[in-house]
Amino acid sequence: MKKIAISQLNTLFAAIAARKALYIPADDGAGAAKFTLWAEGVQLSDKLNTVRSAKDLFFPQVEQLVNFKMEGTKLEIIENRDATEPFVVFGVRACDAASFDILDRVFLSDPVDTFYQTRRENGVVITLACSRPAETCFCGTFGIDATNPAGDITCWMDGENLYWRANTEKGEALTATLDLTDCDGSAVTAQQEAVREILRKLPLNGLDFSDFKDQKLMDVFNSPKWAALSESCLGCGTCTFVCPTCQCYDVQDFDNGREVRRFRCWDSCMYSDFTMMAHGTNRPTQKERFRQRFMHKLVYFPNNNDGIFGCVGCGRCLQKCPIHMNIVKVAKALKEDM
Amino acid sequence: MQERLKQKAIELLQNGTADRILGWKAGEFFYDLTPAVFTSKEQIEKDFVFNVFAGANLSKYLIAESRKGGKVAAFIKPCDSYSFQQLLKEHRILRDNVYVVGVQCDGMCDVAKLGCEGILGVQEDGESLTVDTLYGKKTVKKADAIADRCATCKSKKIVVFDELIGEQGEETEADRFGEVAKLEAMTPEERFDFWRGELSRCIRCNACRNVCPACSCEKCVFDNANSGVRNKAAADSFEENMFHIIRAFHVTGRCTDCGECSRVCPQNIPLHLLNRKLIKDINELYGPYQAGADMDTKPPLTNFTVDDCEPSIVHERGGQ
Amino acid sequence: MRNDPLIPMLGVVTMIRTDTPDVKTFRVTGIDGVKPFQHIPGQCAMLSIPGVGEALFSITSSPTEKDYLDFSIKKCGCVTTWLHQMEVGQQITIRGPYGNGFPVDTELAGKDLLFIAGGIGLAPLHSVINYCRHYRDRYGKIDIVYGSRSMADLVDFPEIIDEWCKEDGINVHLTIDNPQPEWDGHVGFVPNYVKELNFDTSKTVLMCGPPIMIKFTLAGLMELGFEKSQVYTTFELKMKCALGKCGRCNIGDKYVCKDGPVFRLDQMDELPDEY
Amino acid sequence: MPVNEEFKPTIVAFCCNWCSYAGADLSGTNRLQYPANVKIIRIPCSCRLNPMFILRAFQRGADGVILCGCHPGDCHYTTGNYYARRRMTLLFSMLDFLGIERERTRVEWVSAAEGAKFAATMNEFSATIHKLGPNRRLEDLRCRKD
Repeated sequence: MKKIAISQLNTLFAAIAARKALYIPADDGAGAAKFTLWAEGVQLSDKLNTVRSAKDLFFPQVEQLVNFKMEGTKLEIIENRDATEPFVVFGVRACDAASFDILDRVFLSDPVDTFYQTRRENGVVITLACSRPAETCFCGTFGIDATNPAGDITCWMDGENLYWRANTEKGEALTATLDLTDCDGSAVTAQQEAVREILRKLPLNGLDFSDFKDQKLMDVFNSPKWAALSESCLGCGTCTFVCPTCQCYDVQDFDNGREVRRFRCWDSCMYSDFTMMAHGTNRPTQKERFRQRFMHKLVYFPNNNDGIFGCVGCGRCLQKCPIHMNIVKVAKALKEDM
Repeated sequence: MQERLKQKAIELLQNGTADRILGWKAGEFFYDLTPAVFTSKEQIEKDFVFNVFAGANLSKYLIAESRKGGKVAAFIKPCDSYSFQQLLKEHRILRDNVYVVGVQCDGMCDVAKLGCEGILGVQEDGESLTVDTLYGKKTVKKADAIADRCATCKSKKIVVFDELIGEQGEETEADRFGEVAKLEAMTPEERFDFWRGELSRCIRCNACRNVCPACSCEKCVFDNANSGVRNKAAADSFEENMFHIIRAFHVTGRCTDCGECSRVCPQNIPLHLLNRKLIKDINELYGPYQAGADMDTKPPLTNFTVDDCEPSIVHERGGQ
Repeated sequence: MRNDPLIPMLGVVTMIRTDTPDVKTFRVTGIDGVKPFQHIPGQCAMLSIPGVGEALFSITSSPTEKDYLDFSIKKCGCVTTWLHQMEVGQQITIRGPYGNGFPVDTELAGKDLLFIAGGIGLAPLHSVINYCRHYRDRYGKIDIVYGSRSMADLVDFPEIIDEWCKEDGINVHLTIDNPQPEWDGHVGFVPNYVKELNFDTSKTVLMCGPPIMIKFTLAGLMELGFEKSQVYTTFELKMKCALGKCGRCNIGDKYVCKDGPVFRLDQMDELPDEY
Repeated sequence: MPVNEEFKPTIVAFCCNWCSYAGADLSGTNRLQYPANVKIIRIPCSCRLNPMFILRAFQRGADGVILCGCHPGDCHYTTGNYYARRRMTLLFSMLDFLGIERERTRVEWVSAAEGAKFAATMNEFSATIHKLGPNRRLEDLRCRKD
């Protein structure tokens, strides 16, 4: 365990940023936290978490894939993927750190998505343990310890110090370049105990999804609850886009008159044209689209991935859904019938 | 108030006035109400809620609800009633299938304005809210937690209803255009920087569009592959600008200024300012007009006079 | 730079054959004239025209064709309309092969096979049929039931008449929906025809066609005493990546692009009815 | 914004079929000069101009966009240009509100007989845009030529 005084935080950021691009949660124009490229003057946000999750840095909303030039019948493929430089992201919470396991299972499974893979290899994740969880937090449901997050390096922060523990080779390598003081783990242990006390008092503590594992896929799918749950869904993509584990994407072409740029961008299963084909769509109403999102997180994904749910309990959808419908309400309603 | 609404809902179901009730359903916390349809007394008793966080405008749901057969009763607040009447004017809601219960409103609160972390519960007592949190209790004056859009409420008048709960109100004198005027006073460079800062946060989740009662197209131009402008994400800052310019323009003269767009924006972009700018322009250039205020007045963009100002007025009057 | 599966390679269209008023068959090779990749019957490939879009098509030619890939494509959307307007020599992009394909060397080996196709549904089965014809000794009797709206809509009509019908051990049963003066064959819908033909239930069925045909034909097969586990079908949903990642073709815990497009009907019973 | 000596502004002129397009024609047959970088797009009536057209012109490289229609009262369809006038006023006002230079957009009424006015308008508009410099606030970087 190592430490550095909070007053030295900017020196630490400057030392990291001297070698690699550093992203830290900083307040944006609306006062919400956002992973921001650190430069002198960028202050660490005191918000619990960012609105957009850390997935943005590994799987950006828009990503250039390839260019094409077309002349008559001739076609040319021009590889021009966005350059990815080595970077460090500081202040990732335990939930977002756990979301990388889920994204890895999608993008790093065969065939490997090299765009994501490159960013994963280039990125060093420094997590920050939570000290003031919110009422919307439920990472404990998925066995995530908010006081001991994963990542290449784990940090804890109290009023005086930032405590630092490297977990991986990548983390060790970064640590070796920094000027940190050795220390014992007693302050961290004390903080962890205090925070665990708060975590036990969270209103969503005790929320249990394990019932879904014993259910037949078709029983959940055919639940009569879906109609009422989805009734007021606006069909917007807020939940999808703030979700650290949603990874559906669309591939689109943009023709600027001289060349065609093929890019991919986030997509949402909540959108009406997500599965639209020339002859129609197989999910014609919002009920089917809404059901798809939650079935995927609660049933389909675990079925294919050793029982791991496609949710990390970050609570972003609880905060941001315009009509306050979310995975907690859905799971609770469905469980009434189990 | 909540009890009066509940009783009314049950009464309307029982006396056969309505088959379904459109209202708000309790959530996990005090503040996360979900619009919901109730069909039984039991459901209403268990889940129906009306409190200072019942901000969602229910009128847009009535486009679909009024077509589902049977009759639906909906609780409509003053600002919602403007949206409702505007939708009636555009023939989007089947009026005969809707029973409107007008509900007077003292302004809704914005949970972010409570300034509390780890909210466990909120108690409403008179003019203050007592917030119980993981990190202690806090008392907040309701007036301090009121949503921005309600602080500049245009009208407490319920413009269309079948019956009323609470008093009928009047149009207010609130200054809705102060923020717009502040922006108008800036230089174009400053305005450009301001809007770039705001719009660059947009994640194109479409929440503003999908919640907007004026955005009721069956197929939005931005979803239409044949429109040439379909996009799912802003791949360039131009597309961020275009989406919001066109969206604001498409609701010009139809936007009732309900403020839902800004309420639902996950990135807190003050989208209502674009709409208010257009409302302000319409009022100044073509005479006062309030969308949804009545069924008869011609909307400004489907109307004209031969003496209308020329577009060059934008150059002549400068920033305004 | 890494080679990403989303980045396609160039292909060139070397032949275009008009099969029916709305179906054309396109022969594609790499720009070096070599077949772009090997495949299993029933597998698909992503074809794209930059600026228009990318779409998934089943490969119609048999893997035993050494030099090219064929695609029989019906004109119905943006990409297919563009393809139909294209001329020989046009370069396009191609990536693949995708999907599981039919289990031609395992579960189907040694079996009597019954192919049932409707309209453009012949496209994915065409590859299997020609594969089986090439390795004729590996399979038992082959029956082919093929129906379409009219005579003009039968895809590959010359090949069917001149080659398949003349081959020993292959019985071809053609049908069209409505009578036509120049047609002396069977008239009627595929499901009824299958019932009339009263097939022996020892056969393994490979079926592809419009959903409504599948539904009624399946009911007919059940009546004849077939089990769902004897019936294979192939179908498509909207796809963007074809790699099992973009999430579009997900039904239940399966991805059609990766776990499909070929499913045995008893497996499909465990999936939501969202196709 | 620095004025580039080499900068030749691209102007998109949407012209009503009945008046302004004929006016442009007349200016051509009268051999009046106006910049070659004025690209004329003929529309059936000034009222046909969808605001999206203006934005897409800027996206794809226009530095200024001008709408030319029949004089108020002279619309071939009686009232089309009155509606266009309101729409463009509000659209231009909003673009201005967003900080887009208000000089980049303009409406002029040009009749079929006003060939000289058409040429003069284009010359003057082009000079204004030239002074203003290239469009940077409403351009799409993916469409930039350099």
